[in-house]
Amino acid sequence: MNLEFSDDQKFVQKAARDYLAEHSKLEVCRKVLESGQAYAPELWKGVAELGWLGTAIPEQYGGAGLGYLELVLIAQELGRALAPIPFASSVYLCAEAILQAGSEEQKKKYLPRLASGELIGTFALAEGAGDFNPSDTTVTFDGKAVTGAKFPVPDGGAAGIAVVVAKEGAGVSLVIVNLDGAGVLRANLAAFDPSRPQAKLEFKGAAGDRLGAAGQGAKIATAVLDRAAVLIGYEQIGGAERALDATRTYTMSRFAFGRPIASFQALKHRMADVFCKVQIAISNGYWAAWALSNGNSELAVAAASTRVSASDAFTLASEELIQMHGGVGYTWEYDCHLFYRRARALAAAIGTPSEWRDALVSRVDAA
Amino acid sequence: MNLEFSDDQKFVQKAARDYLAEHSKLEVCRKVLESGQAYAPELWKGVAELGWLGTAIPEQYGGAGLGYLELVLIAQELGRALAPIPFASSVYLCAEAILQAGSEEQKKKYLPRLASGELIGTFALAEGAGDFNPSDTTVTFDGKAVTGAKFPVPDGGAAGIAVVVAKEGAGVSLVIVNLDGAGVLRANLAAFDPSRPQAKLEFKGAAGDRLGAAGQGAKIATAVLDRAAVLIGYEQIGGAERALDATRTYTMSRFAFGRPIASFQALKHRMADVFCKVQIAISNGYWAAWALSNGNSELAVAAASTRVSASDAFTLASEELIQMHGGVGYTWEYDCHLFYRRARALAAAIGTPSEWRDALVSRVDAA
Amino acid sequence: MNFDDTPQEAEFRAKARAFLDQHLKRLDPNAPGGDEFERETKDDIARAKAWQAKKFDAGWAVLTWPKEFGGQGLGRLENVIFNQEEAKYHTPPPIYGIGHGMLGPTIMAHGTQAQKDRFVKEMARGQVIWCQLFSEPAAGSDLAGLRTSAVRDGNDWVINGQKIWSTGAHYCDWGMIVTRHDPNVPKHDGLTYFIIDMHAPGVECRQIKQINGGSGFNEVFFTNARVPDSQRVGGIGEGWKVSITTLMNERVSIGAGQGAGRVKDLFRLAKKVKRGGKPAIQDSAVRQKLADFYITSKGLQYTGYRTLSAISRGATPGPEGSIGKAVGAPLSQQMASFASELQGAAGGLLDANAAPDASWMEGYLASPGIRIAGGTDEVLRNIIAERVLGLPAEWRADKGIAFRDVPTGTAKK
Amino acid sequence: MNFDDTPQEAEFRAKARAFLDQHLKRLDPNAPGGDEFERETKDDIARAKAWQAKKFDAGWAVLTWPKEFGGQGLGRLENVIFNQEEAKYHTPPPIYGIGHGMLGPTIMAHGTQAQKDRFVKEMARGQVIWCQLFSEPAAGSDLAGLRTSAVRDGNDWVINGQKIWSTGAHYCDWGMIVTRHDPNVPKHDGLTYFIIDMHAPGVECRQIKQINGGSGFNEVFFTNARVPDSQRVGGIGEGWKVSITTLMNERVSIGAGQGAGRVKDLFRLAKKVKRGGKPAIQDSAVRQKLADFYITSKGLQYTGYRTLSAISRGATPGPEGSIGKAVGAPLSQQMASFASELQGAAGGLLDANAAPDASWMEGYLASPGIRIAGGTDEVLRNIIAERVLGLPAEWRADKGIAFRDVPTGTAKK
Repeated sequence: MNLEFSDDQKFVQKAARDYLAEHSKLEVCRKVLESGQAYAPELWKGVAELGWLGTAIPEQYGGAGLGYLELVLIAQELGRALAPIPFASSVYLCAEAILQAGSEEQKKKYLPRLASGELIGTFALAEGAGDFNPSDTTVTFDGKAVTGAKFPVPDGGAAGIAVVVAKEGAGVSLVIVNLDGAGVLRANLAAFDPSRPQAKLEFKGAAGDRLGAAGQGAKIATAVLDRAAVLIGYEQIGGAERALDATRTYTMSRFAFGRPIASFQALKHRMADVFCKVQIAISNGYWAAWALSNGNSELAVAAASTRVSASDAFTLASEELIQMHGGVGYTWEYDCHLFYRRARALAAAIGTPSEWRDALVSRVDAA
Repeated sequence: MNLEFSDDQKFVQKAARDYLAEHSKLEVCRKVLESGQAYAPELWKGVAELGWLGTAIPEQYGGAGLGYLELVLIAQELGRALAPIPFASSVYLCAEAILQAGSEEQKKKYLPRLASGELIGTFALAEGAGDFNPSDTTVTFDGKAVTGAKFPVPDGGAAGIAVVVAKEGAGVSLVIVNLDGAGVLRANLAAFDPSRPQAKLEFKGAAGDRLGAAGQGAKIATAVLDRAAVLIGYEQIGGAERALDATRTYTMSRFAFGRPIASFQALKHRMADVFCKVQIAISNGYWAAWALSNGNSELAVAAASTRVSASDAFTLASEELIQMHGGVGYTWEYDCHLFYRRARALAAAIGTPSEWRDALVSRVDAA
Repeated sequence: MNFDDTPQEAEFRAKARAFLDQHLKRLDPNAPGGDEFERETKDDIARAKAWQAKKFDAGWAVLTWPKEFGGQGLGRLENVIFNQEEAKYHTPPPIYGIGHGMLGPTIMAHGTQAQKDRFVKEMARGQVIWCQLFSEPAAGSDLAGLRTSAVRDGNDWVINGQKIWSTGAHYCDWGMIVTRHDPNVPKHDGLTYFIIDMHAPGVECRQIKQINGGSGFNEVFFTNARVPDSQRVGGIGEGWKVSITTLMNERVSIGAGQGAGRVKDLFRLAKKVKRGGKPAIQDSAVRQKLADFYITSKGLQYTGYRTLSAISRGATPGPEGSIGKAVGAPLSQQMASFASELQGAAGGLLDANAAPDASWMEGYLASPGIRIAGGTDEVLRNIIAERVLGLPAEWRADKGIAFRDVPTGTAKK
Repeated sequence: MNFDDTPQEAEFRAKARAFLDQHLKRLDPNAPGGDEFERETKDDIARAKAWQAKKFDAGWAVLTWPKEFGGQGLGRLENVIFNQEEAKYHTPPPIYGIGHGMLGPTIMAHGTQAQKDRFVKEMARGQVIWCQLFSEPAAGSDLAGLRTSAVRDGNDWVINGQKIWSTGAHYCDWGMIVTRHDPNVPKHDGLTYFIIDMHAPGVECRQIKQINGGSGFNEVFFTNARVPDSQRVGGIGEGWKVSITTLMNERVSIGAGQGAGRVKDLFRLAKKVKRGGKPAIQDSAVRQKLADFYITSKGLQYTGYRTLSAISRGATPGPEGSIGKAVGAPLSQQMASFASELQGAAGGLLDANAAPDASWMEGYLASPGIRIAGGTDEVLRNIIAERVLGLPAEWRADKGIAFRDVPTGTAKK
């Protein structure tokens, strides 16, 4: 048993943290949030040049051929920096789907461009409100064309391709759609976290290229979402760690009644509770990262555990971040709300924690 | 609008509190708990002589002909005193069932003896574990005799009669059974709170006297349980108030690090949270007591609200009572566990809070 | 014990409704409420003033105030009944809460006869609007730590410093401000309270943008702003005592204000969205949450009524009023969070056209402010612990020493 | 990163299992575990000693201790592997945790060579049993507030006072005690640490009955009990430093100990009992709870393993170990409470014949002790806040003053 990342992996993380500390300051996130930009292009270009987009993509498809233990640590740093780029949509979801289910030809066609960042991909799953089961999809694929609407789709405005969950005959298939092609209407939606934009995609007979076997879509989607749950979980962990750190720093410097407010026991105990929640998430994350990196069957349970604990940790940490800042924490000017927005956005992505809890019980019970 | 009890009602409460402070000290509860007695006979005799058992029973049936606003306040004091007597089983459940559904003859036959305390009654609903829906009963009534087992039955060892929920043909009926008669086997069960004993009743063709119309049992039982939920809720409120008060008193006198531990903010905030929970329960209790006393249709929702909030308040208050006492709170010698036991026992009675939450949503939705 | 109106109350309610029917349009009871942004346009303010004048002239304004001050000398109960009814109609944004709920009563309690005559009745009719100038960047929960200075100069006082979180200051005509006239005595002893003209030279408002995009609060800067001594409320050094009156009234209005919240809307949402293929309201986990929210909300509502009922029988409003906000504020965040999650992926949107009910996500953005403004969760728990339960006060590093010597940590920064 | 055994670890695990198979009966993996009462009969103790001797003689005792002290000089990892395997068998009650986990390491760290030679190896074989004598009625969370006095008399020290919460003291042969040799200096400076013979005159044990009926703890009274100075551990006045060593080891053992808890049993129960006519595990609300319990338990288990993994690579056990108990102790109460409610009316019983799984109600009675013993929830949160997050320490009313002058409130009582 060895529950530590290797020195090489820690080096990758350190490098990522240093790079983002310089090139993804919170002003960068705020600029996207306030300007309505789709993402921060310089930062996207930067991480692409560093090869982060292809971290887990094999070299023959233009990737770095590193592994998921490296990718999760990069994800943790992107989360810590609240990086305003379509990394999750393009790498954890779209590229992973193609890696998992793509034909050799599809891999050759898409992965190099996704790895280089010239192409941005996303994953079109949800269809409006409530929980969503792929087999409930009302979007159809007739073998050639896709028809129907998907929303919200993360980075649906910026993406060049989307992997779409659609009905094909009686079953469900995944279909790659070129979003710049004919028969695709896009509309940006007002997002809770404008630094991670959402869009509505309407397909009116848009040309589609099936990904994986017909009728296997639900199965593949589940596998892809499990993998994304781990990677997004690490982004949430990074965000939660930073939110707690910012809470700590502020409460130590803010004085009331002649004392730093961090010396008030009620706040101390609540910060301790946040710390514990973050540690629980990290430990589940280690488990899931290991299972992801070596294809262990425990991934199904570990991914759900990570998804839930990381969502809870980031949500609590961001709520306490504002609360312990008091009035200024509620101002647009301070950065607290950037964390609060990101926490909600990530908790709403790829299925809510409640859905994952429910799934976890079935998976544990089946194991 | 007037959300206050009348001076007369407050006088009844004050008298009850004073009497119990003298005759139902915690030693009385402890004695029953440690001795395996069914209840404290002197105390039972005393409250009977004071007419409490008949508080809400009309005078023509030997009651005091007061109302439910008086009865809830007596219940609150019995709860505060952790009185070790079968008051709830005999008064809130058995007598209420007969009042609600009994024939004139049955009322004449049973109510005076229940009011005088010479007869102890109970209500036999549960059949083992899990939640319980009257229509799931496996106990049968053929119009004359009752067959099957009920457990746990509160005060099933001490009671002279039980109102039994049983299948009659396709429907469910309530049946009064003389527990001292032939065909009744009783076995005491080890209770979480031995000051409120539980028993298993086995009926082997025991003679039964139907209460209310055949097939109306489920409907009547629901009405009886709603009323009992309010009255037991007031016992829980009384217990919670005292638990908080004892926590307050102890933490003010216990010193650590040169300060009373009540001056540590983490404990202060948690005691404030307990106080708020108790107040929420009290406010719901007022609502339910009013609805109960004037037969208002809001009783269905108000009773469920009281049942849940009072259970939660007493549970939290009793857990914090032990926790804030530290080590001594975990000793048999200290009285903390008497509250902890009673809180669990009352929460497990007449349906769990979870069941009542579920019922509340249906009722609100229907309203 | 009676949760229904007495005949007199019912009659009063009917009269109120009759008046409101004449002038306002009823709300659709089935339309979700939603948390409003604090964005009062000039036009909103004008409409609010017009409506207040109508109420005043018809005898429906500041009902609890004495007749001499333009009120009706009615009890808090009648006031609540009127508010309950008014809440069923489309009205301009409420901009008089602070003036009528807190500042007016403070002047009535501590002001000179001249101040009462000059200001209170005018305030009642609402053609001039008042704001509160208490909090400062370095004095929030620790209000008495405020630094805005007042220096005597002849018959005037010269005010310098900065206030923050002043609701509506940017459209207000008058403000009530607590200042420090003497930093050389312990902090509570060096405070003095004034009425200040918001249009006076040296008074500058800057709206604060909130995380939800609203900007109901202001920073207010004072640069040699002059206030005549005749506008001093209470004695020199009595500023803390006077402020307490203001804050106690705040607690009462808030305490009564919170409550049932938006539970109805939440049930409505749970019927609209699906969980596991069925309407979410049929999902057992959702039902457990709905029940808890309902029960807590009802409990808060009736806790407020209990206080009210006691007050209407002559009891003085006590610290119990804090329960409403102590529980209600976090509850509003928990409900908004739950309702957002109920909407699944759409819970990550603020888009009314794409989400079943985006007002919940707006509410999730607004709720942190509710937990902070007008007394943080922490302050309210301290009040309940110390003033209701009588637990020992927190140790004080600033006790009995001159304000100027109180540690501020600025050295550390 | 590897959650599986390395080949060496797997081999070690196999060897351990082979040894255990020879001597013990395997537990039925599907039988619910249940919280055991602390009721060690004379017979239990005898069996425990016999088993410990067997382990010692076969080289499976105190694996992490150096060979010279009867250990095997193995790492914590091997130790955990052995414990994991041993936990799968029927064993006598564990009575060596304190001696082997805390006291032995303390002697090894601070004892004289003579003390090490005399006591440590003997302790390893477990034919004599050791207890810890730290807490006092007026010194629980505030351990350094202890009052039991030690007065020098020739080559002896004379001990007077009372200790409490001493696990197993009634069947122990030796104890390690912290005393106050000087009340005239600040409280941490006046403490001295000794090894004491529990059979010596003037030492009297009285078992404490717990709320769950168990009585594993004792009050221990000292009346002019004499201890030779040769049994002093560490210097005069170094008692606090030595105690910290003991307590740090406690934290590590507990930290690793907590974790996965009884989640499996909870799933089992949820299949057995019904909710709404179906097995409770199919109920959405039940599933949400099961998931949270599972996730927190797994998170704690792996948090313990992370610490372990770091230690096995040479890191020194830090305050992070507190997470296991800070989260695990309340979790055990929440799980027991939930499992009791799952059993409906039967959740009000302690009757194994009438309830589907009465061990949960037993557990609900035991769990308050878990939240208190060996560091309360509050102490652990303070440790995390101050020692992990580096937040400022609580203000201290007892700082820098002679112990005898520290306020005790006894006047108030």
